[in-house]
Amino acid sequence: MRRYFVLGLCFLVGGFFCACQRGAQEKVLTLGAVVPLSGPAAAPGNEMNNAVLLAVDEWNAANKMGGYRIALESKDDASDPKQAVSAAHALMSDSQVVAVVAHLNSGCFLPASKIYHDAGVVAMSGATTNPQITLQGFPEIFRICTTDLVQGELTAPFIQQLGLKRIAIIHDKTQYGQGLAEVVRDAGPRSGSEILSFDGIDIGDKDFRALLTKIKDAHPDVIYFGGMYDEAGLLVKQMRDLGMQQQFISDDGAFGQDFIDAGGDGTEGAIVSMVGAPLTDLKKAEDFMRKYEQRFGVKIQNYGPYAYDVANILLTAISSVIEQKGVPDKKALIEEARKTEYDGVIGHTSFDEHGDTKNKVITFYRVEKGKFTPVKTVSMNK
Amino acid sequence: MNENTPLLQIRRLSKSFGGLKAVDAVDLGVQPGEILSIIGPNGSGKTTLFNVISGIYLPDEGEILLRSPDQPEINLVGLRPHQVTAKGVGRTFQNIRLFANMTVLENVMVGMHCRSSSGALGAVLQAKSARREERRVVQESQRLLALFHSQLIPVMNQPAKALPFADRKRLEIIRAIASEPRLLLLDEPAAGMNPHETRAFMDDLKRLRDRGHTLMVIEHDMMMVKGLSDRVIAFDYGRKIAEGVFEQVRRNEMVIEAYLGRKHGIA
Amino acid sequence: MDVIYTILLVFCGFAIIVIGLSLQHVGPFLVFLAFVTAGAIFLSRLGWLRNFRQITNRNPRSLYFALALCIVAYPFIFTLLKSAYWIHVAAIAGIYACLALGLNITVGFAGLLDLGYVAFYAIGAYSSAIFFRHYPDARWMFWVILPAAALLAGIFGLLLGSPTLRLRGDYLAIVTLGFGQIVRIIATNWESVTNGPKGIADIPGPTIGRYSFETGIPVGSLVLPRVANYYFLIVLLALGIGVAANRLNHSRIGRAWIAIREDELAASCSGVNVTAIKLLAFAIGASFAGIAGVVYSSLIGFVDPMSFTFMESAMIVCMVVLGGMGSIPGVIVGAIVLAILPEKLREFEQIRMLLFGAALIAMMAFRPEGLIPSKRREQELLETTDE
Amino acid sequence: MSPTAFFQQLVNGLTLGGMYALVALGYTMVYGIIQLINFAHGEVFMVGAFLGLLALSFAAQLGLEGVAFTLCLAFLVSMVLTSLVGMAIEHVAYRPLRQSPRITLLLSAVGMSIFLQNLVMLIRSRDLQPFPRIITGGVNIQGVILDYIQILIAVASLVLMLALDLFVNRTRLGQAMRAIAQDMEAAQMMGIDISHVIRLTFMVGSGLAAAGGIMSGLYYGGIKFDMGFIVGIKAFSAAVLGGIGSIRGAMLGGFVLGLCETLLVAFLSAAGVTEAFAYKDVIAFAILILVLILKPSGLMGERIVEKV
Repeated sequence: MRRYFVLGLCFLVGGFFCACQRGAQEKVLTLGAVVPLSGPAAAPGNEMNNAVLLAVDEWNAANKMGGYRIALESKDDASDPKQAVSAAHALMSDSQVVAVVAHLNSGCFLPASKIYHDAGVVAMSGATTNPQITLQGFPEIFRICTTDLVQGELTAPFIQQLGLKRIAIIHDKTQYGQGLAEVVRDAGPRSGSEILSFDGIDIGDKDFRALLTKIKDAHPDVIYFGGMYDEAGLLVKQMRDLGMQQQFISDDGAFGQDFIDAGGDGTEGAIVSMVGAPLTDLKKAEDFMRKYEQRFGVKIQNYGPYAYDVANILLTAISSVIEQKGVPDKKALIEEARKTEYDGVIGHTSFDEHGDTKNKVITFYRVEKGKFTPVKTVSMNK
Repeated sequence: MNENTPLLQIRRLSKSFGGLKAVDAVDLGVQPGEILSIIGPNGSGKTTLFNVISGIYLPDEGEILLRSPDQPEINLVGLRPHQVTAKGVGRTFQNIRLFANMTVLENVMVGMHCRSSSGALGAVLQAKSARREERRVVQESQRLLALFHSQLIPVMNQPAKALPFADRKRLEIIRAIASEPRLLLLDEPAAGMNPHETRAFMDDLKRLRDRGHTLMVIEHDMMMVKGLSDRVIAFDYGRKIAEGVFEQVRRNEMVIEAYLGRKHGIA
Repeated sequence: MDVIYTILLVFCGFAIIVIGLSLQHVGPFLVFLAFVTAGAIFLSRLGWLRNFRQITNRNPRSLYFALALCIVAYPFIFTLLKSAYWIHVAAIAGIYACLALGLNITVGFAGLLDLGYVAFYAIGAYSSAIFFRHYPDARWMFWVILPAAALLAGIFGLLLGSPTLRLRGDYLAIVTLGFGQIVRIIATNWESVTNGPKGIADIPGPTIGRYSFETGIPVGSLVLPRVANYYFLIVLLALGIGVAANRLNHSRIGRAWIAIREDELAASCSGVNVTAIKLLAFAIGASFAGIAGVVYSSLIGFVDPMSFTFMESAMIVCMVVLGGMGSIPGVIVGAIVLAILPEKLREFEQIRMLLFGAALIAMMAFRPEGLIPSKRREQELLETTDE
Repeated sequence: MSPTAFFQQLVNGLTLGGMYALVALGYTMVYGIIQLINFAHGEVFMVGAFLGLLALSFAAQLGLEGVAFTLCLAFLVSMVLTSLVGMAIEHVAYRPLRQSPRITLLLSAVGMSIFLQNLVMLIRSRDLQPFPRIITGGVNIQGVILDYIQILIAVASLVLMLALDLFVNRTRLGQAMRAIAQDMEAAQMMGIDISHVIRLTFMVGSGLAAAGGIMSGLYYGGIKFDMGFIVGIKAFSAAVLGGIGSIRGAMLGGFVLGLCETLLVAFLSAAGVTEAFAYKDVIAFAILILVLILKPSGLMGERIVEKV
């Protein structure tokens, strides 16, 4: 019996110490980040989170926030709409959260954006590409990446310029992959290409031979895949096994070392598009990538630069609000964010009336000797 | 419908498994109000006959006609077990099959399933008719539990698996009676009981007959068969080999041969 | 005196839950959790838990009264704590409670393992999403869709059940699993209706007359957040479903379910129409999931096929098993615990499913009856002798 | 569809079928003996593939040379280790529950399946793991490509299945297995160590699944922690199609299912059905449900009569 009393006492004391851990009060503002830290897209999500962390630490070190310390509150949406809404509620319940670095998946940002809107808190995404998100008319919602519409519209003429006419399209039946593939399908004929087929595969499936055999039979010039790196890698591998030497083109979901790892030698010569200018073009980008690698010991794969820019854009806007008003006023922040003119890792960012970036640039990369080499940068800017 | 019309009339009933004829062109009738015992060595097709009657197996051919109050005859062939039960044929199993984790009372209440009608909606809305019926079922079940002495009443809210062996046998019979069968098929009711229990049990079964149930009993215990049966039918190799009162059947050459083995007949 | 004890006990439990939820960081929460668990073990060693139980059993009225009070107070407390989040989580937990109650009917009562249960949930969610996609302004129709979706899901339950219920239990498990996959594949591919993988967004909240679920609830000077509407709705629905399940459990139908679970052949020979009764279990379980699906789609405002994977089914199965198959309070507690714990323990998100798998095996080996086993038999004893 | 494409699809389907058949054998053997669907069997297939990958990369680190040698080594190591995993699964998730209701066993199996999947995910990675391509190239017959790896899969699966058939029909242990399948109690009376035979059954089935897993890795070029789920369901469908409990039935069912899946979708697509490939998985489930309704005993199974 006595044993239990002692045990209980230990817990009581422990709990008391934990409660006392809260340090002295200082002026704190919180930046929220909701990205998938677990689930199928945990890898890019964690990269984004790390990039935001890097930005926050730099700002804190520079101490330019009018006496405020910046705290980062990271939440996990696990790429699941339900958890995204939960996480958004959790952040919005914390009155110190001034702005949010939002979501990787459109399926998460769509339902969660309503909650940011209700709370009047700016949410800015660096990776969601569904056009619908910014069309809801919420002034708090921004994004700095181009939409599926831009990437798809720019891909079709690029294929045409390569001298390839007959396109077979495959997509992975996800919001992202299929959305993009549909734009390419619709834009292709306008730039004079012929769409031979349009087929979906299941994520997680490994056997694409039956589908590829069918496509091979139609003799396309090029195979376009809308989807992520794992399936892209397997597809290109199995294409080569079946003796298909056609050009393989994919999207930013396949941009990253994972694609080359998964596809092996087959990826040589494959082309993928990535939103934004080539990172190595920009001095800032080089700088960022070096810092990231130093801090986290891994190389940037895909969306880190976007998250880093989002964090910097938000923090810049917050600091100028604090300069004007003395406090991080959320309402003023919306106006301030709208006026953004920022030169960052991914290039210049400014927003149109929907909150979409005006920087509508994508770059095509070719895999050469196991590395991505920029081939061409195209833009929709006037 | 005269008094001599059998309650159950089986005609040319056959059931085989692969090459084995478990029941082979059997004809038999069961008179209302009698206790008919089925005897025969192991594997002679007695239990299969019960399974065919109660709808568990579909016979290969033949018919099973049950006399019924509202219509002359119903052919039980092709009906599923619960339909057969609803028509008025209840049964027990050789190896007791109670709902072990349900209470004694609930076991009996399940037996009344086909004699009650309230559905899911009635239960959810607690309709008056459903509540009334539920009360009736509880009362009726308790009354049935008192049928064999009263030892089941005090334990009626304990799980059935907690009962001693003989009481489990009794409970299974009560569950079968709860469906108000006119014909009750009992598969070795006394198996596993000691002679003392068997004697008490025999009286219980006779009380059932007096209550108006017709009994068809598979039994190995000859003392029980003798003391209980109005009529005896002997089976061997799926065929009926003898029929009559106990003494008659016991003296039948073929029955003796079946029981003692045919070796000395051949060798 | 007992009445006061009961009410105090419930309030203490509620206070512990509220404190636990409002601890923001995982460290203090874990300490708190360990503390509470140690306390519970300590009390049970002293035999107090049994005393508590006896006291509350003697005063069901005051128990229910206190519980109701806590449930109503919950959103107010968290509004004062400025945390719409926990109200939202409670609403999600309520949805899971409905799902677990529904699955409990097929798995717990009738003993039919349904591994594709999420399909019916999806059918409910999609029927509301598809309707509002075409008629976004007919928001009051929510109240029509709710029962209609239950009916529709029930019909699908019958459709799936009728060819497969003659199968043995384990075949059934795999066929239902396949059915769950088929529903997801169809939702992904039938784009003209379901909008495919892009999902259906902007599903509006319901209205009652002038009152809209899109606005907060003003109570005096306090305004409860928007989610509180859903919280109250789902509490009412879960309550209704719980009561319905309880009444079914104690009815002729419920007894037949248990009977076929115990011994199908004997049940059949006792006059139970096995196929019909199994189908009924399937259909009723499915219709509960349909209701949960409709509320889910309005609460989240977005429906896509990826929300209805096998893991979601497995999660609901875990809730039922953890709580105790066949036990109504058990599965409700199971659902609430498994819905809230992941929110509290986000740090362990990665190993969540691993722990679920291990817990499932361990539960089956050591405590297959669940944390709060079905007290069916005891209760029945009291009730029937009273009458 | 051109003839070339048709024959190519035929080859694709047969290869797929070979893999299904290897996994289906595990289901059917366990089912034959203890009437239990080993729900975690798909995961065993996945574990086998990962252990094979581990063995291959280990061999590469040691600098072992020779394709045939390393491959045999990988198969051996993975099959042995996976059969131990199978044994462990039986020991942890099934043995303590042998007297329990069926649903308890099933749930335990589902738990084991979730556990294994997440364990491998946490230990390795969530991402696709590239599988070394140690067998490349193939023969081109009039435009139909027949990879060496496909030939290997066909040969290896046939050899393994024949070996199994011989094992079950010709050895004492095989005889014991068949005896238990017929009547467990009687077999026990005859002095057969039931536990031992059940353990062995799990081991043999798991070993075969491991072989299937490695082949799948070699063939597709990548393995992933969740690869066992869908293959498991399909292999189970194949086992049911062939007649669950029958070893030859499982082989036949595997090949039939692989062919059906590939050819049916290809024909549908050629006939102008859009998105036919997206419904590939539905075909396996449809076959499963149809077989269960129309002919539950499968193509080669025996009629099951419940003992009353």
